[in-house]
Amino acid sequence: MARFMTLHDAVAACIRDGDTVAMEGFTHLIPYAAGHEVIRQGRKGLTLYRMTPDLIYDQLIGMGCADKLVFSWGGNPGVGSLHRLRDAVENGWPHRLQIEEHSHAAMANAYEAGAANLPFAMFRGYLGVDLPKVNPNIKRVTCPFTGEELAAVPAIRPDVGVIHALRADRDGNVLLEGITGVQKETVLASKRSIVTVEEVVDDFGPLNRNAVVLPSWTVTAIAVVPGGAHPSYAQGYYKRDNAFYIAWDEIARDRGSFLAWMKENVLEKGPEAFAAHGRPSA
Amino acid sequence: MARFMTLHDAVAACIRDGDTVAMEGFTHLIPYAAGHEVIRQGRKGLTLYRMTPDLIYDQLIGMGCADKLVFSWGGNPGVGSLHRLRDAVENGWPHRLQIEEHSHAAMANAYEAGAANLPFAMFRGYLGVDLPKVNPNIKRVTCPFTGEELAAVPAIRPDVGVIHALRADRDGNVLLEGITGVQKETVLASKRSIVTVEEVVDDFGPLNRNAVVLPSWTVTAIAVVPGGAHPSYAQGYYKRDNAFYIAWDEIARDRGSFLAWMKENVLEKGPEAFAAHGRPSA
Amino acid sequence: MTDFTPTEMMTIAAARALKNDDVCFVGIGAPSAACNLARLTHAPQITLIYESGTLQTRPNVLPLSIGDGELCDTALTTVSVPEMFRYWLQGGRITIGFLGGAQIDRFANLNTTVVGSYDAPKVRLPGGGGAPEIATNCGEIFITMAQSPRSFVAGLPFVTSMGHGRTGRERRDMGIKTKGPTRLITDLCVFEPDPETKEMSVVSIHPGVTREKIQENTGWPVRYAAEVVATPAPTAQELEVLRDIQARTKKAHGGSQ
Amino acid sequence: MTDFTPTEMMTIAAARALKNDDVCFVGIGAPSAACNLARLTHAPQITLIYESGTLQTRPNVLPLSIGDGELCDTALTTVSVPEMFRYWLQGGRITIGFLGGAQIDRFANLNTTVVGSYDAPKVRLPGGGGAPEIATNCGEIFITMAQSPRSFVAGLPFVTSMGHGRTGRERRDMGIKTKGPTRLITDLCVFEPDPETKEMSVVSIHPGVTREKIQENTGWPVRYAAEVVATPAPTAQELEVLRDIQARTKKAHGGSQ
Repeated sequence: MARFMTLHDAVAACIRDGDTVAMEGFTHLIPYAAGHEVIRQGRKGLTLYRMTPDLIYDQLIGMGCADKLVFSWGGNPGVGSLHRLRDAVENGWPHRLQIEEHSHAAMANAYEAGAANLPFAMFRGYLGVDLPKVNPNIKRVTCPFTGEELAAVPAIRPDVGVIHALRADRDGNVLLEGITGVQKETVLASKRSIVTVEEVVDDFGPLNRNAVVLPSWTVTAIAVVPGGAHPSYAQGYYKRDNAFYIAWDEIARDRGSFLAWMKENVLEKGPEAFAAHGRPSA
Repeated sequence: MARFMTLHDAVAACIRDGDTVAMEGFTHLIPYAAGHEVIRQGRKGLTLYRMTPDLIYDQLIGMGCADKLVFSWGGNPGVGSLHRLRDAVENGWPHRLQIEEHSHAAMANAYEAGAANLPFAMFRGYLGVDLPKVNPNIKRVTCPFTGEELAAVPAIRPDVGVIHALRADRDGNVLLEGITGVQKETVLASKRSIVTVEEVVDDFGPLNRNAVVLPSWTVTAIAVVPGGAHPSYAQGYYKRDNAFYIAWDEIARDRGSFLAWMKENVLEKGPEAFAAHGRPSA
Repeated sequence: MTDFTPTEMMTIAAARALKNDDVCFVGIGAPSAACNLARLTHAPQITLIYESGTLQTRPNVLPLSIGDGELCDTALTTVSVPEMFRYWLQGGRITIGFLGGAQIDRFANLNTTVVGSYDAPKVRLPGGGGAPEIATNCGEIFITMAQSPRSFVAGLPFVTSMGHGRTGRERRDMGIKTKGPTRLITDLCVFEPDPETKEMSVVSIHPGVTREKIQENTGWPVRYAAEVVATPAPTAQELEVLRDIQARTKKAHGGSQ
Repeated sequence: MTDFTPTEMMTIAAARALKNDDVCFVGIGAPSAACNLARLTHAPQITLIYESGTLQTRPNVLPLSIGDGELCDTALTTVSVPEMFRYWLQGGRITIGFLGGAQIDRFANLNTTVVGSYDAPKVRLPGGGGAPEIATNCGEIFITMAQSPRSFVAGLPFVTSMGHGRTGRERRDMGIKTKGPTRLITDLCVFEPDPETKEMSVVSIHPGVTREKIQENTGWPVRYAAEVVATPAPTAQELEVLRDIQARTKKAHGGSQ
């Protein structure tokens, strides 16, 4: 059963130096507060999985938490580059970052295979492209009935999965709605999991058609962090802070301005700072 | 885009002698009205796919529509045997029925693979059991990363998928709620599809968390048949007719009583007869 | 309390084997009665999962089938059947798989497929359904079946789902990490696998049952554990709750609507 | 109508290529603007799908990212990302995949991965995202990109997603049944593959653009189809609808909340 904890304690209990960690959320519900807590606690040597690294991994990489990144699209959506990711790959700052690169289809299937406890995922893909030449974790498997060859990648089974969800109930069941990405798969594929939520409710109430519920017994720790997905968004709570995504381009372009921003907004703050971005109280 | 048709026309347009046909519905939403229409139109030589043949395939098999059955559990749930299925397998009446037998996991994965346009499905299964000795469509595939062997079965890609759903909207989008089984996969895996529905509505309105929506452009034909899942059930419309499931045991045990029942209740009736089992009008 | 049937004793003994924090994949029939009895008595938080996709369900009457509306109405959530088999069963989320069957052998392999030869069967049974993969993907397996010479047989004509294999060594040889059948609860007694040979051995005998009666209803020479205890008789509360739910169930399933 | 920018002409020409019954997998940026312009003008029933899982969405403002809330709020339904890639893209449900890229070659292969060597890149680009599988699983591919000597290059340092392959024969040789890039819409002209060689060839030139200008902005010797037509200038209605949605978009994305 999931335990309710402070975000500090949840990160301290679940994430160790050197772990493989997946923080997921596809534009929607990106677990920024948890990412900041990992930075504050100074984790090192992490292997970070995420389809779209987004600003959250730009921050973790720029602060030196990661040794390796496994990803499929590394940009600032609609804006441009992730400058800290690029600086690590192009210039080795703050240190050399190993990368393992896939397509979205490969990573989505690999999370699905992880949740399904399979050793690998197969799909129709990686045809006529150069990625298999630079990524030894892309292989082929042959259909035993038709002889057709399909792409194969290892399943993703992280030590820790981290997501942000809308609500938990008092039993620790977790609700996601809207664009749910690969979050359910991330939790189910991971040995341990941390879920930050906007709020705890007595009852989930009426739910949208594509709501996703994670039973309490699939989750390790739940931390209540209102606004914890900012600058991404939480459907029904607050909108995506597109202006911040645009502003990040300037902040992150320069090492100095990046470090100054991180000091002021992450190292010297706590999870409660996110509440300012959450849904205004009634 | 889906076309609204009478059930007669939908079956006439979509199902031909010798087709592979999957009529799905996991206890809930079994497309009985469509099955009866296939019997009335005298289709022959069908290969029938269904995880749990249930009474609907007992009827089709007993009336001689099927040459082959692919299935994973062939009983009358909570009651006992499917006597027409047994009579076909044990005694070749009304003619010899070829069977291809799987486990639920195999068939569920095979529908999933069909919907995903894969040639085969893989899963952890069929260990230490005798089914692979009698079913050549169970093979093994080796993980190219770990060397582990997994079970493999061909994807299910029927000529026609037939399901019963709760509602369609006027654009032909289709809604399922409750226990949705493998119905979405059945439609997506099939070349053509027939969906019978309880009613057509302007708007789906508020939906449950696990609602499944099939866009109009994934469906070939929609026929409005209130009560069309009887004696199975339609969540929110009518309950499972457990008494009929129990009564079927007696009806189907004897060839004569079976044929008499089919004549009176199927051959001499039309889809409108199901309305008596639908939701009472307000 | 002596006023109970062997079937009631079996269901109650099976229910007692379940714990509050178990996540249980429930087969229809006797397993379903036992799991819900446990939920309504000593294990109110037990998580019950049916292969129709209903997660954490709390039915008020026993389902006739694996996919009754009652299961969905009272579930935390309901997932598709492919997801149930992929993420939940194969995903390793289930601690206990609860099975029944038509025939069982001394290593708790089950047959629900055919009596006679597969191609020309004497009796065609329903087949495996979820059982083959439940048997190897759940943490451990409980089985509940009434004993008779026709159901407890020396050799199975067909292995539908693996218990401890034809020799008791198959699971280990195949590298399967789950435990397989750890308990077999009948209307006469409770079996557990011998730690060495994996042969199912009697560990507990129900009230009023003799060793002779167990042997008469078992198609192989019955082995007994070093220490065999007496199964406590059903308590008044256990019987009352079981009979209540069965009465509710009978009422609910009796009438066509 | 002469008062329009080359980018507007590009978006409008791309929108015109779409039909009412297309099921379109939409990339972010120029493809998204073109697809929504088509929806708001001549193709009101076009089905737009974004890789975030939003099926049949009708955004009122253009999304900044592939997963904006606007996409979900206005969709028929939203599915998980694994389902999107398995059932919908790989499932063969998409008629048109609409891509952009950083670099393209004469066979419409795209690079969005690196400039320079992969291990020590001069410029690290975002990577493939959905493109590698969009390129082979959709019925056909439209590409829209502004032309420049740096983006339209003779040789790609890295093939992120396949067009017609390095030689134009790869798709056929691999047995791929989808058509690949059938249209490349730029700010200067429209290319289509030569029926024989599959080299992208100009079929339509935008108003005011010369062949010299096209060549100056293309890193290989440009080929022209036997018949080259003039792209009709944007209509007043096309421009009005495009500018309206871009104004709404700018307003919606401008302010932090």
